[in-house]
Amino acid sequence: MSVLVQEADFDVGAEMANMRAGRADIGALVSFTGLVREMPNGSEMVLEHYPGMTEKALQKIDAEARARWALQDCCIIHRYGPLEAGAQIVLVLTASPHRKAAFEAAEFIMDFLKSRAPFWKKEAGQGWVDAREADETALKRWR
Amino acid sequence: MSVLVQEADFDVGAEMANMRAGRADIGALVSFTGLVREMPNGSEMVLEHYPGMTEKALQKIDAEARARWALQDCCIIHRYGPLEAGAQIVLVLTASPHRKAAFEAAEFIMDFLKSRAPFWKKEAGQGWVDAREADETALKRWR
Amino acid sequence: MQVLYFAWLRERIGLPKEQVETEAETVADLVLELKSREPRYAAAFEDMSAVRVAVDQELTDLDAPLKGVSEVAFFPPMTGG
Amino acid sequence: MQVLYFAWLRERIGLPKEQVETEAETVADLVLELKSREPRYAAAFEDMSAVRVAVDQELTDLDAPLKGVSEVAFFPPMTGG
Repeated sequence: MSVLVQEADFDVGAEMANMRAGRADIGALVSFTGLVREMPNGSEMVLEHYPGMTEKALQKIDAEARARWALQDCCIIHRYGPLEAGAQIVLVLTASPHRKAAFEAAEFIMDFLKSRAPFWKKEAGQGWVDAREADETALKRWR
Repeated sequence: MSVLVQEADFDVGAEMANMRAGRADIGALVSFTGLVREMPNGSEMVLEHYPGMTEKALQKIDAEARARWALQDCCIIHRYGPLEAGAQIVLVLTASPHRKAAFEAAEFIMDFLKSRAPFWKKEAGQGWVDAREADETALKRWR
Repeated sequence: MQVLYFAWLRERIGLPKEQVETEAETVADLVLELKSREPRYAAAFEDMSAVRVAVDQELTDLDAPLKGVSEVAFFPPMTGG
Repeated sequence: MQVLYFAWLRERIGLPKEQVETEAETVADLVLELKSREPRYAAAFEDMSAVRVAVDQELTDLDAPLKGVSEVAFFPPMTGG
């Protein structure tokens, strides 16, 4: 399974080692890790999601990336539940023979995930995080 | 020091943990790992470099990336010497509050490193690797 | 039909999901029906430009037909990643 | 002046570096001087479009002046990363 939605933390080094294990044809491995940034008031947030749809949405994004680029492997891990400042939220890993495909696919996945996967952030003491106009704009690049 | 040129292998997970240690303001962490791809004849290559100039060239690329993007941190590790198929060659890590800067800076660094840092690959049984036209073309994007 | 609410829609309506019996033909019709029921729905669906909808776990829009559908979800624009 | 050679230039010329006493004013002049010395230099510098040059560890080109320079390096297009 290349898509995981979980409350537990993840280990980027272990996920990379896992992707590289038993093969020597990968030329480029790109990772994106999204982290909880320190907030002015309060240091915790809660990530709500839509169980069932979340997995489907991420699998769809994963499949779309594999269809558009020559990826050798691809992995998306997204957490939900309470998360402290500095915590890891999301991991995207892409493997390809060449760097351009690995970079582009990782960016594409993050751009779609941001505004198309059913997650909602609530900051302690601040309420629900507003969607960023920039995230919607980022999608246009891939049309 | 954010630039390392070394014969020894590196640990991506450890380098990431190092970059994140003691701070909670990073929102996006991008890594690029370049690996030795299996070759049709022979399974080893040697990476020659120009000690002294290599460090300078990488530091210049690093400084250029920090000047162009709002990076919170940046790290380049490049190996030299004999490398087997599947081995790690290069690591670029970029940290930023937002993903766009982290992605672009990592791509920029790799594009410049590929044809502006003094490294030369020699494949066992195959001879010196030719420079790729695509690598030179990739630089034009950043002008 | 199962109707689900997430984030501030869940909070305003006061429950995460409910079974709704409806003859509504589209999502828009369902929204009108819910709004006419109780003020908390009217408050939640006041500004539909701030509401996204999924039908059977696929993102869609207010025009989506409801025939044969088993799950409809309402939520604000997504903020994952 | 120290002159360094890398990759196949090092192999063709047969040494990684050497001390060169020269009056050459530019890198191009130095290349001509070396080529006239021995066939192995002529072979290495046969196609200068395949040769890159660094002066005092900075990438430059054949027009670069050599006055005050302590290190010149010749090598093929780079293939790192």
